[in-house]
Amino acid sequence: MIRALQIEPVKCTGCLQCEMACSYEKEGVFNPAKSRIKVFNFHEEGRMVPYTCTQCAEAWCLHACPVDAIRLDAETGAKIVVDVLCVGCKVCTIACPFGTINYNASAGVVVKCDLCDGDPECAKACPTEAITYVDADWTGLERMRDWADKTANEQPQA
Amino acid sequence: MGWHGKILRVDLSKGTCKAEDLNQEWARNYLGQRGLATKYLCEETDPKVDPLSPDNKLIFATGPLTGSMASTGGRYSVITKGPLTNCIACSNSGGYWGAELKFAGWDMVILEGKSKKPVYLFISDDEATLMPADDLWGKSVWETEPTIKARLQDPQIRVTSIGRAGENGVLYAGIINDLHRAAGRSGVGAVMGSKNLKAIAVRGTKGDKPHDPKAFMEATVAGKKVLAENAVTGQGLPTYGTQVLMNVINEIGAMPTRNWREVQFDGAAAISGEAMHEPRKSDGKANLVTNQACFGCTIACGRISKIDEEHFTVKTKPEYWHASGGVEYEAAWALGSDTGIDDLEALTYANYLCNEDGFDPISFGATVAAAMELYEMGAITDKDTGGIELKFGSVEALTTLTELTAKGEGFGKEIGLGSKRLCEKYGHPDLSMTVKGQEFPAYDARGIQGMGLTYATSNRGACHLRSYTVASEVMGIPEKTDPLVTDGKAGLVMAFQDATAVVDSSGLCVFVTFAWSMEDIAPQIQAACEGDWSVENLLLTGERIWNLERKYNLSAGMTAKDDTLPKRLLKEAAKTGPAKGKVNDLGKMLPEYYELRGWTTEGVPTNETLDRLAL
Amino acid sequence: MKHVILGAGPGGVIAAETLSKQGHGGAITLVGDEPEPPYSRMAIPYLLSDIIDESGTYLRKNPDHYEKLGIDRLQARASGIDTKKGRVALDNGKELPYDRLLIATGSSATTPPIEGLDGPGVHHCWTLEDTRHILKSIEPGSEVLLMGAGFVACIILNGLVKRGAKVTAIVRGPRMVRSMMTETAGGMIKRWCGEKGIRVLTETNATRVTHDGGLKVDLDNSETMNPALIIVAVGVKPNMDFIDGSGIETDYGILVDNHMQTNIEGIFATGDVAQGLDFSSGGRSVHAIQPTASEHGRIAALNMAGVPATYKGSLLMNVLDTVGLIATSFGQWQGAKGGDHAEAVDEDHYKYLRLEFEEDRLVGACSVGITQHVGAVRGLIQSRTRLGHWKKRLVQDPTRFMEAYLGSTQPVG
Amino acid sequence: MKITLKLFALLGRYLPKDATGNEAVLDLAEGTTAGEALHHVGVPGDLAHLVLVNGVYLAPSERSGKVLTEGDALAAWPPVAGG
Repeated sequence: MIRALQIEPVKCTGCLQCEMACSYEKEGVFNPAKSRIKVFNFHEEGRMVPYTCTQCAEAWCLHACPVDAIRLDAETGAKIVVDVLCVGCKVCTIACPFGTINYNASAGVVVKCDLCDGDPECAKACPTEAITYVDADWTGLERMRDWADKTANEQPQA
Repeated sequence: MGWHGKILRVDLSKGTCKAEDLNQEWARNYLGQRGLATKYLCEETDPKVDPLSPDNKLIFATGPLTGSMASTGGRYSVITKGPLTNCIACSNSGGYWGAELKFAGWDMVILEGKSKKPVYLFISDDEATLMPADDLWGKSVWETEPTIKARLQDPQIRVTSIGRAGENGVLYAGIINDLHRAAGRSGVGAVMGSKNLKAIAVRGTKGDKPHDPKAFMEATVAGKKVLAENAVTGQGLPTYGTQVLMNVINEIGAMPTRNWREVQFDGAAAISGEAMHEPRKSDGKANLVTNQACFGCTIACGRISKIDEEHFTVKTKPEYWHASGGVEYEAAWALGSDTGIDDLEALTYANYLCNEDGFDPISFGATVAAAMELYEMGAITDKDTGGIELKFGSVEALTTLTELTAKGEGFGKEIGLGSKRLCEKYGHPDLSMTVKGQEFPAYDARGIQGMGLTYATSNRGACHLRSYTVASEVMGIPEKTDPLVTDGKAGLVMAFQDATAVVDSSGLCVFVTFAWSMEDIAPQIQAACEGDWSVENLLLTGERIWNLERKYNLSAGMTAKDDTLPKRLLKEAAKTGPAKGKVNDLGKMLPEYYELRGWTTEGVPTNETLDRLAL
Repeated sequence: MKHVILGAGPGGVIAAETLSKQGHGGAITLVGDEPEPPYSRMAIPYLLSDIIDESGTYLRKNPDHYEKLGIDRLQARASGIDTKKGRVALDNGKELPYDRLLIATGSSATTPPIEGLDGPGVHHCWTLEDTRHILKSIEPGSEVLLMGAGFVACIILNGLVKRGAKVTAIVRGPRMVRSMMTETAGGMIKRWCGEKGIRVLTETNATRVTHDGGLKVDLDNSETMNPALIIVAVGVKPNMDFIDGSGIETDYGILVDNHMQTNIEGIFATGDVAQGLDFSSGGRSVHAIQPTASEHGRIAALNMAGVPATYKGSLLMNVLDTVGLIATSFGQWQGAKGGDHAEAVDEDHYKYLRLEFEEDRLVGACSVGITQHVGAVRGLIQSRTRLGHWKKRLVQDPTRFMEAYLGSTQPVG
Repeated sequence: MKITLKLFALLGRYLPKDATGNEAVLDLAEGTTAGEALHHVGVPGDLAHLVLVNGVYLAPSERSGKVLTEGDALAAWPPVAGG
C-alpha cells in the first residue's frame, strides 16, 4: 500500500520541529532554510500551514528534467532527485506548479521531499500529528488531485 | 557546536559591523544568553552608565540550545542597563528571531554607541549591514516588520523591532519580534530607541549543529517525551495557555486587584483562559483562534486571538480585525484585574496595541492602575489627564491611554514613565506597586509569601520570571509548599533563581521547568556544547550568574534598602480569601535569604562567596 | 502501425517513451541527425562549466534505455516528406515509411548576416559538437567575444568565466535578455555581469570579421577586438525547411491544433518546431523551451497512440542562471492589456520581482534573485486562480506569492 | 446543604448541565466530603490535581476527610501552570 504525507494545518502549532528534522536528516544540520518541508505562517488568519511535495502523479518535475535526474521510487511513490545526475539547471523549479522543488545554490542541485525512504522524519518529529504518514487513500489526496487537474496542461477527457 | 564562537559587534556611532571571536572561557563559565551577555556587559560598560546614553550597550544573545531541536530551543535575550530600573535588564523572547540569528552563524550581537540617523541592522548569514531607517521611524512594529520583509524581498526574514513606544522613550518599551513575541520588560526597547536603532532583520541559512549529534538527538527526544506526557506541558498549557491561572490565583486570593487594594477580582472568570474558549454572545465565535508555538516548542502555549469585529474598540477599525497574539495571563491581569476591567475583547485590543507599538502590558497596565487610584483619590485631576475619566473599571480610559501611550501623546507621556515616577510626581510614592522601579506581575505577595521575597530580590526589579515559586506554592511543582507560610521560602527562592538563570542562559523557555528537572536539561546542554555541563556545574553556573547580576546592581548604586516591597504589601492586610488578615512577611525571609546566598547582612556577596563562584 | 519521430531532443524522446508505454503494438523509430545518444541542450552550459562530462547531458542514462522500450534509433536527417505515400525521405538516400509521423526537429542557432562571420573561429553554442570546439579554443586568459545577450548567451557565461575566458558580450538591443526580462531586471543582470568582470556592450554590433593571422572584429562603436573565439548566440529558428512542398501548414513554426496534429492527419509536431496553443494568448506560438517540448511530446504521443488528449496550451517560462544570478519569467511577464502589476526592486541585493495581474488573477511574472517556491507562480498562473484578498497583499509585497498560492488554494482559514 | 462547585480547565466537562460559566450549585447531603463531592459529579480522582476548599489547598490525602459545610466553595483543576 502506497503511503503519503497527510497534512492537517488546523493541528499545526508552527513549532518548526518538522523543518529541523528534515534539514537534520538531509543536510546534517539544523537549518530550516534547507528543509524540504516548510511551515507557512498565516498570521492574520491565525493558521500555520506545513507544505511539501505531494509526490503528484503528474510529476511535473520529473517530466521537465532534461537529464533524467528525477526518478520514481517504486516502493514509496516518491519522486527522487539523483544528486550526481542533477546539473542544477532549475527547469524543474519553474515547472512544478506547487513550488515544492527548490534550488540549493550551495550544493548546486535541486532538492525536494523524498519521503525519507518511507519513514519521513517530519512526521516523526511533529508533536501534534499535524503531519502523519498514512495510507494514501486516507489523505486529502483527492482534493490535491482536483487541484492538480485544474492546473494540468492537459484537459481531462470525458 | 552549541556556540558558533562568533559575535557581531556593531558600533552605531561609527556605522561599523565587525565579527569577533566569542570569549570561550566566559562561555564555559556563563553558558550563554542571559549569563554570557551579562558577563560581556559587566566587562565592557560602567554600571553607573546612564541607560539611555550612547555609553550603554545593548546585547542580543542566544543560548547554546537556541536554534536546535531541543523543545523550546528558540529563545534569545536582550541584555542592557534598564532605564526603568537603573539595574541590569534582561528580557527574554521566543518566536523565531533568536533561532534565525543562530542559523546566520552568530551567538550574539553587541550594539554600542548611537547612530546619528535612524537605522536598522540587516544580518544575512555572515554579512551585516546598517541600512537607513528614516522612513521607518515613527512606524509601529506591525508596519515595520512587513515593510522590511518586502523591501528585502524575503518573506522568510525574521525581524525584531521597536515601535513608537521605544522611539518615544516609554521607559517600559519592549522589543517585539515576529509581530507579537516580546522581550517585554525593563525598558530594553527604550534603550534600542535611544540608539536610533529601529530593527534587526535576520536571514540565516547556515544552520547549526550540536557538539555530539547522536547524544543530542537522544537527549532531546527524551526531553520532548517528558513534556508530551506531562499533564501541564502536554495538555494544560497548549489548551488554556498561561491564562489558566486567572481562576486559580483568584480562588486562592492572590489576585492583585485595583492597584493591589484587593486580592480577589469579581471579573476574573470573564477574562480567564476558560472564557477565551467560550463562544461570545455577540458573534458566537470564541476569542481564541488557536494556540501557537514559538520556535522549536512542543508545548505551544501561545494564544492567538481575534477581537469581536462589532466590539466598540475596533468597530470602525478593520485593521484590527485579524488574528494576532492574544492576552497571556500577566497581560490579562495587568490590563484587566489591576485596572478592574473585565472586558476580554477590550483587553485583547489593548494587548494588540502594546504589541503593535512595543510596550510592556504588565508595566503599562499597572501604571494605569496606579493612575486610577491617584485619580479616584483626587491626586490626579481631569486637568492632568486631559479629560480622561480615570476610574477603575473604565474600558474607555484604558483603551484611550493605550493609544496615547503608544503615540507618546497627552497623558500617555506620563503613563509611559511608569508608576514609580507617576506616583512620585503626584505625591504618593507608596502607591507605586513596584520594586526597583519595575511594576509587579500578577501574584499578590500576601497570598503567596515566597513571591514577596522573589520580587524584593529580583535583579531586574519586580518580576515573576526570576524565581517562579508560584509553581511550588500554588501548583505543587515540583513539590507543594504552603503559600501562606514563610518557612523554607528563602531556600526555595534561591533554588528557583539559580535554576532559572541556567534555563535563561541555555536557549530554553522557563516553562519547560513545569515538567523538566535539571536532570532532564543537563544532558541536552551537555550534548550540545563542549565542556562539563553536569547538573552540579549548571547549578553553580546559575548561582554565579545570579551573583554577577547582583554585583552589577550593587556597583550601579543599589543597596539592601532596594530589596523591599511597597508599604501596601507589608502593612495593609489582605481583605478577603485565605490570606485575609495577612501581609507579606519579607522581614522574616530576607535575612535568611542573604545568609543562604553567602551575602552580608547588607546584601553584599562575601569574598568567600565570590571566590567560590570564581567571580 | 509504424510510428516515426523526427528529432531526438526531449520532445521526440518523451513522445517515443509515451508511445512505448501505451503499448500500441507497432514500431517506433526515433530519427536524430547527431551521432551522440539523445542529449539535452539545457545541460550544455554545465558541460562548459566542467560540472559534468558529455554523458551527463544525455537525456537518458541507461544505454539500453531505448532498446528496452522497443524504440529503434536511426542517425539520419530528414530531407523531405511525401504525405500522400506516407514516407519520409532521408539525407542518406533512404526512405522511411510511416503511419503516424511526429516532427520534433527542434531549432537551430542562427547567424546574423555580418561579413566574415561564417569563417573559422566562430561558433554557436548549441550542439555538443559546438561545445567541443569552444572547449578546444579557450584557455585561461583567452579573450572571447560573445555575440548576443539573450537566454543562451547568459547561461553559457558561467562556463566561459570558469574556464578563465575574458568575455565581452555585445548585443544590438538596449538591454540583456529582452525576450524574457523587463528593463529593470535586464539592467540588474547587466550590472551583475559587470561586477563579475564580464564586459557587456549594449546597442553594439559587429560590422566585420576578418581572419588574417587571427580573428579581428570591428564593432560599430569604432572599437576593434582580437578575440581568440567568437560565440554567436543571437537566436534560434525552427528546423522545418525539409517540409517545403509537403502541404503542411506553417507560420513561424509548424502549425498544430490542440492535439498537436498538423493540418495533415497523422502528422504531428512538437517542441521548438511547433507553433501550438499558447496558454496566455489563446493563439498559437512557438515556445522554444524545455517544459513545452516535454509536454508537447507527451500529448502528441497519446494522440498518435489513439488516446485522445487535449492540450490546454503552453505557458512561456524560463529560468536563467547568469554567473550565479538566477532569474525567471513566466507567461505574460510584459503585462496583460488592461491589467495591473506589483513590483519590488532591491538593486543593492540584486533582487527583483514583478507580478502581472488581470483582474485578481496572476498572468505573468519576472524575477531576479528569487529561488524558493518559484514554481508556485506557474501554479497560480496556470490554474487561473482568483486571488481574492490576496491580490491586495501581493501588491503590498509581491514576494509573498507562495503564501498567496497556499492561501488561495488550501484551507488556511 | 448547598455548596458551590467550580471545575476549571479540562475538568469543565464534568460540570452539571445547569452550570453557569465554570460554577454550579450542588445540593449535597450533610457530611459529604470534598472527595465524595468530586466523585459525585464524576471527576476522576487522578485528574483532580489541585483541589481547593474556599481557596485553601487540600492535599489528596485530606480529600476524603474534609467534610464540606453549607456555602463552601469547592474548586478543582487538572495539573495546570502558567507564568
